[in-house]
This record gives sequence, structure tokens and C-alpha cells, in this order.
Amino acid sequence: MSAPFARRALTVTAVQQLGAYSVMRVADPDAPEPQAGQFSMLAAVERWGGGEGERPFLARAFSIARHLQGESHYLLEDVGPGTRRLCELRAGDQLWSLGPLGRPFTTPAEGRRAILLGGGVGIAPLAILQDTLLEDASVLLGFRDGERARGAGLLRDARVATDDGSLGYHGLVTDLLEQELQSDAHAVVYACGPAAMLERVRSICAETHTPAQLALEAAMACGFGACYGCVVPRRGGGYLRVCLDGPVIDAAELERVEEHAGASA
Amino acid sequence: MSAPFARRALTVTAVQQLGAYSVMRVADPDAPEPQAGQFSMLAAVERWGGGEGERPFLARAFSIARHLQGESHYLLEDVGPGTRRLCELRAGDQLWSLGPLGRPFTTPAEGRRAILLGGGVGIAPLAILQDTLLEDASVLLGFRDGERARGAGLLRDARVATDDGSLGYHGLVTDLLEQELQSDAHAVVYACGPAAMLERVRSICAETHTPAQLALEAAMACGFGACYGCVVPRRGGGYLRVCLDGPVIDAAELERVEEHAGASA
Amino acid sequence: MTVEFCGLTLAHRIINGSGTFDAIAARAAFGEALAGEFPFAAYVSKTITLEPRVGNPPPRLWESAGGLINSIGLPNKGLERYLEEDLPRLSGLLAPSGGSATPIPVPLITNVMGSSAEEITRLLDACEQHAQIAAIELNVSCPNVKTGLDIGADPRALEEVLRAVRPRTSKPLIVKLTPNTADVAACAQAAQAAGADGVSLINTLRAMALAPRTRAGSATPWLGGVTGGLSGPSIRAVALAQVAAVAERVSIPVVGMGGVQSARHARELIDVGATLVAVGTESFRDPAAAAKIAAAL
Amino acid sequence: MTVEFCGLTLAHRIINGSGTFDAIAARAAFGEALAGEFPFAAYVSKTITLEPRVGNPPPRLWESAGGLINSIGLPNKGLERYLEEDLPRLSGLLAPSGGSATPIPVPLITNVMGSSAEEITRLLDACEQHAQIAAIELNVSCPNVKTGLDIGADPRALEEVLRAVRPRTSKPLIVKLTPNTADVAACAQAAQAAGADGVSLINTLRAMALAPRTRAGSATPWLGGVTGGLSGPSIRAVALAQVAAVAERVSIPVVGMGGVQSARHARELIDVGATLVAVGTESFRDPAAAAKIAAAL
Ligand SMILES: Cc1cc2nc3c(=O)[nH]c(=O)nc-3n(C[C@H](O)[C@H](O)[C@H](O)COP(=O)(O)OP(=O)(O)OC[C@H]3O[C@@H](n4cnc5c(N)ncnc54)[C@H](O)[C@@H]3O)c2cc1C
Ligand SMILES: Cc1cc2nc3c(=O)[nH]c(=O)nc-3n(C[C@H](O)[C@H](O)[C@H](O)COP(=O)(O)OP(=O)(O)OC[C@H]3O[C@@H](n4cnc5c(N)ncnc54)[C@H](O)[C@@H]3O)c2cc1C
Ligand SMILES: Cc1cc2nc3c(=O)[nH]c(=O)nc-3n(C[C@H](O)[C@H](O)[C@H](O)COP(=O)(O)O)c2cc1C
Ligand SMILES: Cc1cc2nc3c(=O)[nH]c(=O)nc-3n(C[C@H](O)[C@H](O)[C@H](O)COP(=O)(O)O)c2cc1C
Ligand code: FES
Ligand code: FES
Repeated sequence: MSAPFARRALTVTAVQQLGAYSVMRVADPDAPEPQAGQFSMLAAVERWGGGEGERPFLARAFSIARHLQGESHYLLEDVGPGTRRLCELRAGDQLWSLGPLGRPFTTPAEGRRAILLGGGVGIAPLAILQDTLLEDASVLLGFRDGERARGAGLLRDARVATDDGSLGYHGLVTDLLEQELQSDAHAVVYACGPAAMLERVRSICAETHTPAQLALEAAMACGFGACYGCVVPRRGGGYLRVCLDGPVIDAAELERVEEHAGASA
Repeated sequence: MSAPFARRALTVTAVQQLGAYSVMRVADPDAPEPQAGQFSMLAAVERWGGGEGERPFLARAFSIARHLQGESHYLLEDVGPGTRRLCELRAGDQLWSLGPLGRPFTTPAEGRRAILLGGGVGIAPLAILQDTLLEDASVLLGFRDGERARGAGLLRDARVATDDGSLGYHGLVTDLLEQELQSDAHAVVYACGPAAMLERVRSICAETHTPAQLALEAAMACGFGACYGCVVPRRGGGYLRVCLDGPVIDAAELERVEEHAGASA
Repeated sequence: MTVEFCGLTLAHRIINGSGTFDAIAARAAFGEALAGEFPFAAYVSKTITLEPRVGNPPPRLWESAGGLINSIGLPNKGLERYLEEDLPRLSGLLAPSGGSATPIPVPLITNVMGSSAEEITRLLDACEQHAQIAAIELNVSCPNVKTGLDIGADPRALEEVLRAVRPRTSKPLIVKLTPNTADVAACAQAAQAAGADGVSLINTLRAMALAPRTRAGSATPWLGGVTGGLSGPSIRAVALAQVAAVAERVSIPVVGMGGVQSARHARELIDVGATLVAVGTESFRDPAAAAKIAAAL
Repeated sequence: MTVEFCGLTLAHRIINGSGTFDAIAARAAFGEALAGEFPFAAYVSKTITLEPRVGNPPPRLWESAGGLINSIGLPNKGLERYLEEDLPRLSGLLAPSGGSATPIPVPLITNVMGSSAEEITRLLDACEQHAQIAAIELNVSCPNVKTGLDIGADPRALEEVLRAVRPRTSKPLIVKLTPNTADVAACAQAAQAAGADGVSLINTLRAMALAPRTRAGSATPWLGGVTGGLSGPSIRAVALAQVAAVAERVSIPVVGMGGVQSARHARELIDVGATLVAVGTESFRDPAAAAKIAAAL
């Protein structure tokens, strides 16, 4: 189902700290059921602006991490004036929301085993994917440090890797992916995270002929195909709009995942 | 003593509702002792901006209503995005403050009896005037309605007039001034309030040859003579900068008090 | 309460700024029903050029104080595929006209750009064959191949180009002026003298942003296209001044735009002389902004 | 760590924008000690004209999204009284130059404006007699009496005026360009060709605001001067683009300004080619802004 054609003023119902991240819950009873991989454009109703550099001004894109009992959950990382303002909101505060938007993840071809691979705040869309489509998928999550690794609590049964070794495997989460693919190559990968991670996933999957669905990020002005601002190069020439042709894009459509196309690490 | 040459980040210590107004107290132990009639340029440290019309941006001028035990008191009325944001602040929040600025009230010539005349939020500088220089002055305060008239609590022993008759004298506070001057013409008037009120005070005082010190208002960008934005016409030609030549200006210097030169009613 | 503009009948005074609303993409995101309750009284296409363009490399966006800098680079399918593929999908749009009145058809205004009179001629000639195109908006913010300046920045050069191309179309011709000029009113007068049926302004202000420094290296431009165009609230007061200056000097209708976020802002442009008001950047923050403004006017 | 600019030695790279800091008023507000720890490395006067001007009727200010529109109207005492009364009060300013180094004298740059070569000649001739004036900044945003356009908006007209007046002063001559032009870099080149020692930009963008409607009457301009100039963060990206374009095309030093609020913003202007950076509107929000920026650079 498509998104209502207007931003909606919604109410924050709860905010919880999850290590370095916040989980914000927003009452959104009238929205169409979001699909895993879709996102919303969010902005605070009050005082959206007046931060660093007299920003934010535009709404910001956030993966819907979960949708339960009429509430959307978002996983937020404070990386700039927009996310900072959203992280300040408390239960009762008002939020503008437009969505759900974008092309979702799709179910794997018959017989292929799903691997969910997330990095940093990019783990968010994997939670709803695990909730709705792929309950039994293997889950591999990578984080920069221990504080961030507490974000793994958003999903069930995750194997965790950290860059600094403070939790789980000491190294890149893509090392774990390579191990998994060695043990059973008949898989399909669902990934979201920093650009460097996604590029590594893309190249591993290309080499092993493993299908992969990558949830990309890009700075967005609109989120619904109007501004042509959120593009990534398409294999073979031209550009894809991440908001409309993605955010979930088949890895085969990309030559490589460019620097600006991923989540913060 | 002159003001420190930088805005200072100060902490709000208390905010109290006083009818339609807020009284905000700000810890400012290191500031030079303000004189009655002086003002500060205030802005919230966080989220100054992002309100109506993507404002506020510049700091706003506020009379110092009182200065006790290292705390400055301000009387605030929510009339737009700047005052709205300041009225939102709570104890513990940070405030930028520049000041004290401007030419203060001066003591009356020997033998003259002082009358303090305030209208609306313009009563603020009369409180510190009563505290410091003119404890025994008569105080006449006018308000639009009963909610605003509760602001009279800022001063001691005030006679109140309201436009709608909900409290005290039903009519203009300048009617009370005329009565006072009839009973004893050897007076000096200290007035602050809406432009129409100040103009009436000016003309009454001109007719009765009563000296008057008027605390004017004007939209200000800087507050310290830099922008030349805050001008009012001077009798005899040219303009006065309200921030530097005022805000307290001898009524004799003005031909008339123009529309934009007063407080909100 | 319909509005007449260059011989077209519109449901209300609010249209979109070229390049700020993609009706086809919006129907993919918000559903086909949108076509029947279209937020704009006329639909202006993104700028169409003779040849297809992929647009500038990313990043294409930079958020500034109360505004947006874009360096999209006019990606489009090129004239031929626009006429063949897009035009059919843009028919049948309807705009509510307030209250219970029947909705009014949304005329299509095709925005075109060429870097010479010859190119513009070919664009106009092709559009002339399509009855579905109700009017032409000519984007003259195109750099002249010889001088590097926008062909619309100099009144004389603008008048010359317009005189050459004006006879090629029987449709209303609206000239989208560039704001990056010394005297936008003189440019509007030149357009009127050359036979334009209307003018629209303002386009974006030339602007730039540098990439946040990560290490002590030399500073690099953020935008793939190096410079971009500033839009949104931060240009609203400039737009108001330019629209006022233009409306004072021409008798043809004016489409005002630049930073409009509310009915009050739209009303101000109308007050200084605009017949229609276009909403651009604010539609990004809320796709229904134009509809809300039209309803509140 | 002093900086050379047009033969002057400055304590650092940060100066004030003309008309945005009144050193005499500031000493009244903040005390005489300010003269010994002056926030700017050079002090630029408000624009001085031959005859005294009272300036525009109020209101003179309008706050816009991330910016300020002013319509001050260049009030000043006129050349004669400026030289007689103000100049002596502006001697002896000292700027801290970082760390424990001894403070550096603050050179005075007198900003002048005239509406014809003859007027400018008289201004320069008079300044020439005063050794205390270290340099001249010529504000060419003055409307030409004949065309109504700024004399600085057209490269040819600008070059002609400058060639006529350049010989009249032996002091460094900085031309303050107008941003309301199609090609500011061409104007800068014209200034260089005519013998300017430096250029400064950007001045404010032409802008307008309407009075909030109180009743259903016709809309009226808010500003006493009808239109005004936009400054502050909302023009910063425009300033960056113009300064970059100018610095690419001239070899004389450039003073960059427009919306600078922080050392990062100043650094960006320097990165695209400015030698000095002026702080204007931000000084209104914090008079010590320039000092803080200079210290953090
Ligand atoms: C589909 C999608 C899903 C997303 N899901 C999530 C999520 O679930 N959780 C989450 O926390 N985040 C998510 N993001 C990322 C989130 O949208 C960004 O972190 C957010 O937009 C940053 O805004 P900001 O103001 O906090 O930071 P910004 O200051 O905007 O900084 C973010 C980055 O933008 C660049 N930048 C800096 N200044 C500017 C400027 N002035 N203009 C433009 N770019 C600038 C820099 O590269 C900087 O690192 C998602 C993004 C997309 C596209
Ligand atoms: C010396 C002095 C002392 C003062 N003391 C006090 C005090 O003690 N208490 C108090 O509450 N107030 C005081 N004021 C008034 C206070 O400064 C103003 O109410 C405040 O600046 C309003 O800001 P705002 O953003 O809330 O409202 P604004 O939106 O700025 O509205 C205020 C008025 O400004 C005009 N206006 C509207 N929009 C704009 C715009 N975009 N740009 C410019 N003008 C606009 C309108 O006339 C409007 O009514 C004082 C003012 C001065 C000069
Ligand atoms: C992302 C974006 C793309 C644009 N593309 C075009 C375009 O293709 N052709 C054109 O004439 N104007 C284009 N514009 C300019 C707008 O139509 C409009 O003139 C300008 O943005 C000012 O209005 P606003 O402040 O409401 O956005 C574009 C503006 C933006 C922000
Ligand atoms: C209130 C005000 C007054 C100004 N007066 C002058 C002036 O007299 N002469 C001049 O050349 N520029 C004048 N300017 C322009 C500034 O010097 C500067 O070019 C412009 O404001 C951009 O810088 P900013 O954004 O840092 O303010 C003035 C600007 C403001 C805001
Ligand atoms: S964010 Fe505007 S097109 Fe994708
Ligand atoms: S407020 Fe700037 S001069 Fe008075």
C-alpha cells in the first residue's frame, strides 16, 4: 500500500537508550503497514532548525526498524543537527512523518538460506525484516565499539563483530559473512550499513554468485522521487534514485557502492 | 560600569508565571550592577531558530526588571518566535546575554515628586527603578485585561488601570496620570509602555511642563550602536539610536513617539 | 473561483516550481489516486533538453541555513523520450478547486532549455506537435556556450534569442528568468518586448558549499557539480524583491516563487504582483504543502 | 603570525564588514579598554558620503530565515565631519595578535561612496590628506543617478569610473563589489584592470519584506526604505560561490564576507581564495564573534 500524500503529525510514545543509539517509538495507527526496508522522512514539529549552521531544515530519512501494535520504532544515532534534535524528543513530543516510502526487501528465491548482515545504525531495517519475513535467517552484525554493539539487542540471535574487539568477533562483520558463505554457499544476503561494508558485501557476493539486496543510504531532500538529489551510479550508466528505486537495491545493479551511499559506521 | 564585551552563557534559575507574563530569573553574578532602565540582549543557547518563519535569529532586547543577589529578573511576554522560545526555557537552561546596555533613568531634579507610569510588559524597568532609585514614587500601571494586570505584582503599591475594567480603574492609565498631575504638578514622570501610551504621556507632560523620561522600544539587531537599525526621529531632525542614546530618552528630545517605538500593549 | 493565466483556466493560484515535483514518481510513492486530487493547479515539468542528460555526479544536495543548495544538473530523458514516454502518463490530472466544486483539469507546462536559438527552436517545434502541452516555460538560466553567462542574464541577449524563437510556438510562452543578474526587471521587460506571454521567477541563486574537512588537506567542493543553486526560505526575501521589481515593470502575468512555505508567503508574492505562485523546496518537506497553501489562500 | 594585505600589516585575518561595527559607539557601551583589545585586525568605517545623510526612516530592520534585511540608508556625518570628528577618535586601536605577542596597531580603512566619478574624486582627494587613513574601500553599490543600477553592477561602467578616480589616491584602494550582478568575477577583473589593489565581497543581496497584515488592506512594505539588503547565514553559500569565482579570476587580494559565524566559515572563504575575512551580522549577535574567530583560526 502506498503512503498517505502528506506529512503527518505523530506523537512520540517512548524513547529508550540502546548503547550508543536511541530507540524512538511513535504512535502511527493509521499508517499503512510498512514493509521491511521502507523508511520515513522525519522532522520535529517544534524547533526543527536553530542548530549547528542554523540547521536542520529538511526532514531526515530513517528506516522503519519495527512496526508493532500501531507503533513505528526507529533506531537513531546522533551524527548531526537533525539526528541530534530527534534524539532530544521525549514521549509526548510531536514529530512530522512522511511514509512509509521506498522499495522494500523481497523474499528470497525458493531454497536459498537468508543471511542478514548489518553494520552500525544500518542494522535498523534488518529488525523488521527478521520480524516479518525472515525469522530464521542468520544474523551477523558489526559495530565500531562496545557501546554501539549494544544496538545488537534490536535483533534476536545475532552474531556480533566489533572493530575494537570489545564484543564478539574481533574484526569485520564481512569476515563472518565469508565464513558463512564458505559453509553454505546457497544463500541470499540482505545487508545494510556503512558504504565500505556494503561495497565489501557486494564484491564478496559478486565473487561467490550470491544474490544480495543492499539497503543504501543517501542524503535526501524529499524521499519520494521529486528532487533527484539522492542518486547513486547505476551499473551501465546513469543513476538510481535511492528513495524511489531503493533504498533496497539489488547488488547486481551497482558497479560499486560509493562513499556517500552508506550508513554511519 | 560598562558591559563586558562578549555575550555570556548564563543559567536560568527560575521561571514563574505572573498572569499573562513570565518572570525569568538568570544567574549573572559577574555582571556589573545594572542601572534602572538598562537592558540585555538575550537569546537561547540551544535552538534559537526553527520557529515561525525559520526564526528567531538575532538576540532580543529585554529590560532588566530587577537585579537581586547576583540574579537578573526579566518580565517576558510571548509575542513572537523569539519571546516564545525564551518563555519555553526552564531552570537549568542556558541563555546568551549581552549587557547591561543603554542609557538608564536618572534621578529627578531636587524637590520633584516621581511618578512611575507603565503599560503592559513595559512595566519591567519600573520595578528596578522602584527598587533602587525611587522607592517612594507613585506607581500607575495600565493593562489590557485582568490576566495582564496580574503583572502589576512585579511592583509595590501600584494603582492599576485596565482597558476592559476587569481590575482597578476602567480606562487609560494616562487618565490617572492627568489626575495625579492636577493634584500636584511639581512632578517628574518615568514611563515605559506601548507607543500610544508613551505618546500620550509625552503630550500631557509637554502641556503641563512636566519633565518626563521615556523608556522606548525599537526592533534591535545589535543593542550597542553598531547597526543603526533601532532609530526613532529626534526633534529637530535626524534620528536617535534607541540602544545607545536610549532606551531612556528625555521626552523633550522627541517630536512624538512613533508607532514602532513602544512595548506590546 | 478558478484563475485565468495566459489563456489557461486553473483551479487555483498554486503551481509547482520546475524540477521540484515528479508527478510520475509521486504516483509510485503515494498511489494513483493522486492524479485525481493533484496538489498543483498546473503541472510544470522538469527542464527538458534536446538530448538526454544523466545529471551531475553526487553529492547533489547541501543543506544550508534555512535553505537547500542543489546541483542536480538537469537530468532528463531528452525531448524525444519525454514526449513519447512521459507525456501520455501526465494526462488526466485533476486539481480540486475548493469546496464541492468539480475538479479542474491540470494543464501541463513543459519547461525546456537550450543553449542557442537553434536548440530552442527545435524544442519548441517538437512541443508544438503536442496538444497536450498547454504552455511552454523556457528556462533561460542555461549558460551561453560562448560567454559562459546565462543566456537570460543580459536583457539584450535575452531579447535577441526570444525574438528568434517566439514565432515557433503558438502556445503561451513563459520565460523563467534567472535571478543571477543585475537587473531582473530589465530582463523581464526584454522578454515582454520579445513576445513572452508571462515570466516566472526566481530560479535558484548561484551558491557553493565545501566538503567538511576531515583531515588537513585542501578544501574540496561538496557538490559533484561544484556550484549549485540555493532555494528555500533563505531566498524568500530576495524573491519578493525581484518579483515586485518585475511586476512593476511588465504588464504580462508573473509567476512568483522562492521560499514559499505558507499561504502568507504566497499572498505576499500575489500582493506585489504575481498572478500565480509556485512552490518548490517546501514540497520536499511536505508533498501536500501546495494543496494546503491553495486551500488556505 | 601577522598578515600582509595591500601593504598593510594586520594582527590576523579578521576585519569588520563596513557598517556593522561602530568603534565609537562600542567604546561607549563596552568601555574604553576595548580600544586596546580591538576584535578586528583592521577597522572599516561605515560608508562615508560627501554630504551628511540621516538615513532611511524606520523600520530599518527585518529578520528573515537565518538572516537580516537592513534598510539603514547609509546614515553618516558626511565627509567633512567624519574627518574632523571621528578620525581622531579612531586612532590608537590595537588588536591582540595571538598568544603573548604584542598587540598590533589596527589600520583604518575608510569606506566611501559617490554616485559619479566627480563625487568619488572629491572623497579620495580629501582622504588623501589624512595619513591616519591606511586604505580606502570604495562602495560601488551606489545607484547610478542615470540608470538606477549600481555603478558596480556593470563591468564596463565600473572600469570607467575606477580608471577616472584611481590616480587620485596613493593609498591602497579596495573595491567593495556588489553581489547583485550577473558576473561578479567580471566586475572584479574590471576593478583589477583599472588599478584596484584589492576587492571585497559580498555586500548584501537586494531583498524586501512586507508588513504583517493587520487588516484586509493593501500590503505595504515593512522597511522605511522599501527594499533592503539581506545579510547573515542565509547568504553564506552565495558569498562562498562569489568569492571563489572572483579569487579564481583576479590576482589582487580578496576580502571575503557574507554570513560568517565561525572559524570554519572563515576558513572556507580563505580556502576558496580570500586573504582576509570580514564579519558583519554575526557581530550583532555577539560583538566578540570576530575576536573568537580570529583566535580559533
Ligand atoms: C533510506 C535511509 C535510511 C536511514 N535510516 C537510518 C536509521 O535507521 N537510523 C539513523 O540513525 N540514520 C538513518 N539514516 C541516516 C540519516 O538519515 C542521517 O544520519 C541523517 O540524515 C543525518 O542528519 P543530521 O542532520 O543528523 O547530520 P548531517 O549534518 O546532515 O550529517 C550527515 C552527513 O551529511 C554530510 N553533511 C554535513 N553537513 C551537511 C550539509 N550541510 N548538507 C548536506 N550534507 C551534509 C556529511 O557527510 C555528514 O557526515 C538513513 C538514511 C537513509 C537515506
Ligand atoms: C530596550 C527594550 C526593552 C525591552 N524590554 C522588554 C521586556 O522587558 N519584556 C518583553 O517581553 N519585551 C521587551 N522588549 C520587547 C522585545 O524585545 C520584543 O517583544 C521581542 O524582540 C519580540 O521578538 P519576537 O521574536 O518574540 O517577536 P517578533 O516576531 O519579532 O514580533 C515583534 C514585532 O516585530 C515586528 N515583526 C514581525 N515579524 C518581524 C520580522 N520578521 N522582522 C522584524 N520585525 C518583525 C512586528 O511589529 C511584531 O509585532 C524590549 C525591547 C526593547 C528594545
Ligand atoms: C532540486 C531542485 C531542482 C530544480 N530543477 C529545476 C529545473 O529543472 N528547471 C528549472 O527551471 N528550475 C528548477 N529548480 C528551481 C525551482 O523551480 C525554483 O525556481 C526554485 O527552487 C525557487 O523556489 P523554492 O524556493 O520554492 O524552491 C529546481 C529547484 C530545486 C530545489
Ligand atoms: C546593518 C548593516 C549595515 C551595513 N552597512 C554597510 C555600509 O555602510 N557600507 C557597506 O559597504 N556595506 C555595508 N553593509 C554590508 C556588510 O559590510 C557586509 O558586506 C554584509 O553584511 C555581508 O556580511 P555579513 O553577512 O557578515 O553581514 C552593511 C550590512 C549590515 C547588515
Ligand atoms: S530524495 Fe528526492 S529524489 Fe530521492
Ligand atoms: S540596535 Fe543596533 S544600533 Fe541600536
